[in-house]
Amino acid sequence: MNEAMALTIGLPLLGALAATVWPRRSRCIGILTLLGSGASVTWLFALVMRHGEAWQALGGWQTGLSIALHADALSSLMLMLTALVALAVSVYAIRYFRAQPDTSRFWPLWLLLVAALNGLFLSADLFNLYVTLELLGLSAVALTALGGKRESIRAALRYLLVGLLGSMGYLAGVAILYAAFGTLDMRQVGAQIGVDPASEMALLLMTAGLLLKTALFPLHFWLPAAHSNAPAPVSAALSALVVKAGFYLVLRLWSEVFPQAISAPGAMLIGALGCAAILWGSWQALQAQRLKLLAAYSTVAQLGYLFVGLMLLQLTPAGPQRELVFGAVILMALTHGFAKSSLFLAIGVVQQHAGHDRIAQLDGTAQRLPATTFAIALAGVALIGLPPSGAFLGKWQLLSASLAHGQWLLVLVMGIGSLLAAAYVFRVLGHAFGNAAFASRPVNVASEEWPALALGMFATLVLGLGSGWLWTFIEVAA
Amino acid sequence: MFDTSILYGLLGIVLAGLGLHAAILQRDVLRRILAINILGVGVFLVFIANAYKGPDAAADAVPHALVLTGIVVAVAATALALALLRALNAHQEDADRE
Amino acid sequence: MIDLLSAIFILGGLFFFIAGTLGLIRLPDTLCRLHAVTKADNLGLGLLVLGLALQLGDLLLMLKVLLIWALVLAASAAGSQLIARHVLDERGDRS
Amino acid sequence: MTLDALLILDVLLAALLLVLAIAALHSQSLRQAIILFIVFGLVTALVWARLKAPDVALAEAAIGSGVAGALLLAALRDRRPGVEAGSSQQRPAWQVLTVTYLVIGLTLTASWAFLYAQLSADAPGLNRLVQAELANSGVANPVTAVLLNFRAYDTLLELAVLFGALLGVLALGPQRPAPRIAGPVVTHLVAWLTPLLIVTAAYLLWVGAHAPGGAFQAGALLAAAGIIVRLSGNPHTALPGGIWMRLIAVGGTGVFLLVGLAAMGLGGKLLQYPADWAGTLILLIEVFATLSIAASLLLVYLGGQPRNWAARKDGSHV
Repeated sequence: MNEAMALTIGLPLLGALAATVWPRRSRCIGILTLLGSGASVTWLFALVMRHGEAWQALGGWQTGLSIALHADALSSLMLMLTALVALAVSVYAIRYFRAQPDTSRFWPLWLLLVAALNGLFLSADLFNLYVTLELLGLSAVALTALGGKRESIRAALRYLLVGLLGSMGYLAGVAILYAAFGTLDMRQVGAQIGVDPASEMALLLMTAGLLLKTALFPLHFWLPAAHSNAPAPVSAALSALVVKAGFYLVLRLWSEVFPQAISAPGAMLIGALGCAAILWGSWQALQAQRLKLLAAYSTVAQLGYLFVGLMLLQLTPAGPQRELVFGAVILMALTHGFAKSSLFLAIGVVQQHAGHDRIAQLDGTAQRLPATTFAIALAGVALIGLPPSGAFLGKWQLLSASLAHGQWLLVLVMGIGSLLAAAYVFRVLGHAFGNAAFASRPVNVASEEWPALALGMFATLVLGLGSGWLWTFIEVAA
Repeated sequence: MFDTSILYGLLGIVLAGLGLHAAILQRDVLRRILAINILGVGVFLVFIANAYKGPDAAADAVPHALVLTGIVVAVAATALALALLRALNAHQEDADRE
Repeated sequence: MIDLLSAIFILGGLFFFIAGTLGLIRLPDTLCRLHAVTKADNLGLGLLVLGLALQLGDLLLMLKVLLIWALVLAASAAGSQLIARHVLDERGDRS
Repeated sequence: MTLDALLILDVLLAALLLVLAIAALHSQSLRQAIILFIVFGLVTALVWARLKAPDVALAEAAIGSGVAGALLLAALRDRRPGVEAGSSQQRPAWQVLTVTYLVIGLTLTASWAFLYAQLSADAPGLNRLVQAELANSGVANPVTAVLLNFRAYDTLLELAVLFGALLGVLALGPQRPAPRIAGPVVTHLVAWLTPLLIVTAAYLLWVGAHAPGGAFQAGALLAAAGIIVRLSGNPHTALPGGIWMRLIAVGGTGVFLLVGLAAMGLGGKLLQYPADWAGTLILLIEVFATLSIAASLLLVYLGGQPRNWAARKDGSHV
């Protein structure tokens, strides 16, 4: 168990260093270390499945003095999502970043980003989480700027400043918690949290900081520019994984550290912001003229569902009902991770072949890039929440939980959100299947097209059909 | 009751507030970077003030180590921000020349 | 006796610092200000260091404190030379 | 010194820090703002010293005020003179008022929460544990023990953060041109200051095991030596080219991680040093960390990729 956790973080970090020292081997090093860390994630996953939650204090010192790592159902699922998306994105990136200065710049930063994500999902120490957040933030910013265009650098700079403000808010919360409770260990802090000024202020500061990083409406203002101006593989990772890391941390803190300190109005506020995000994000996606901007606004909307789920989770008392909602939130997060990375990679393929990503001028894409168009359709099914995607079951559970709480408004918002999502997805597909102005021969570059397709398949088929197993896993590992 | 920890802790919170205020309202990127750094010093001051246990007792070493880490992280982030700003200015100059 | 001596040195040092600060605020142009500030650095800090060194009672520590003085002296000399050169350059540009 | 005299010092320091922060944030000229920020950093270092945090004080003076100040001044020089983007535009009054009230409210509630934490909760902190295990940590300075043993994993990731920032800066383009050659006075000053800085850095690194100091302070001093050499107009920064430079840049994180993994391979947990070897291993890690930190800070100061960064062994470029 120790080894699996350590290798999950250590291998990509080691890979980042090696890829820096030997830039001409960076691609090879990158793929090998990601395969290695993927294998150790699988190992960890199997261990969690067999033995349940795992916990270890690093360095062999007692908990409190040293930093603890832990793995449970939530973190091992997020790790699995990261490993699979990272592999698919890497295969795509081999061709995308094939020119020389780009190759040796991309791989070390990309491996560092994966190491940061893995570290974040495994850490059980409040200050260590701050360091992983910063590692994640800085590598994400540097990757965003790799586009080199003025727009990507401007977006990266803004992303960096916003991210720094967010992590400072988080750190201020940690400072107050340490002053009040004298420890940084999640469990030890969680055991002492109560309804007192220090706990509530820390909750406020940490949540606000993380919401800024997770881009919950109205703190999403930086996201569309950053996600739509980054290089395609980076956009995929940002939308699928990096904002999810912020959400994961909010979910983790709310359900394990602060449950005593959260009041019902606080939870309602988060839910209301989630609703606003669904409506605003979907509407903006429908208005977008460029594919990448559409995908970025759709991320704003999809994050809204996750926070609505978080509210329902807070309102549901512990029991089997709560576990259903918990599973639904995770399922939504995973499905969106696969679907959105699939969508961004597919958009990248379209952009490279058409030379642009203006939606109105995409007629005939379906004839030239059939596999990629299919991937967009698969991702779209998951974003709308049609069966058999994972999002369908997730939304179903959230809807029934809303009904159980008598929250009719939520049902309405989710309904409108799904309709808007259907509208923007079909707008794209409508153009793609439109009559081509010129019909060139179909292009088939397997390593370019199959990553998007595989991720789309995962979102719609694997997660949809395998979701029953997901709930069992959560139950077993809890 | 009045003591040193409280004086400096409150000072840290006020500094953080000043930094936050300027980081939101300033328009110039370089000034925003300064503001975020001052916000950071404010947060560090809360840690170190809490670690101070009076003139005769040893101070708590853990927050000291945390703040050391924080200072290095802050300078790393500042360096990246300044490099991005430089790249942006270079693009701006190219655009102006055309 | 030693206490009295170091008190005199420290007060003297403080006097030069205050004079230097006043000069920095009141004097008309950069070169004059530079003059005032370097006086404060060299003499003020020198006296301060002397006064403090008498209190230390450890030869090694005294040497360390004196080394600080020497470093500040060198740095301020080089720094004010740079500032002065910058001022002269600017004047040259304008004329 | 009596308690009252200390109180006067405290109030003066606090007021000074507050005034400097406000002045740095709101001064008209950007140059003034940056210089005031550097002074703010130096006074902060005094506050750390006052609060019995000498390790932090050293790091603040060297990194938070020194290296960060050099970075900011270099950024200022990059700007075209006379252009202060955005400073002419004013935000609408309602925005300013809303943000001001929100921040004041947040500051007041945070103060209340801090007072509660300090007075009512009264947590003992982790120092008792640190002191109890200090003898087993391999070093005698508690801050070094926390940084390189008890919470070594934080420090490992912190080195990775610095490394990530370095990669980000290098990816943005070539380094700045060297400044023009400085006059003879500066050149001579640099010529005898540089060896002194290197000796001081080595001293800080060594002494970190039992007294204030350590890899970060030493690394910052070494970087400062490189920066002043560069500032004097010398195009060389004493960094080797090609793979050696890259090895130095990754060495700190790399050796740290390899030692941690090796410790695990010997049957312990990640970063669990064998008891007899702790002191030696910590020194080994610190030596490489110092070199990495110095190289990273210096490269970051240069503002981009040096020409010989990607050079191969035979000197050709990738």
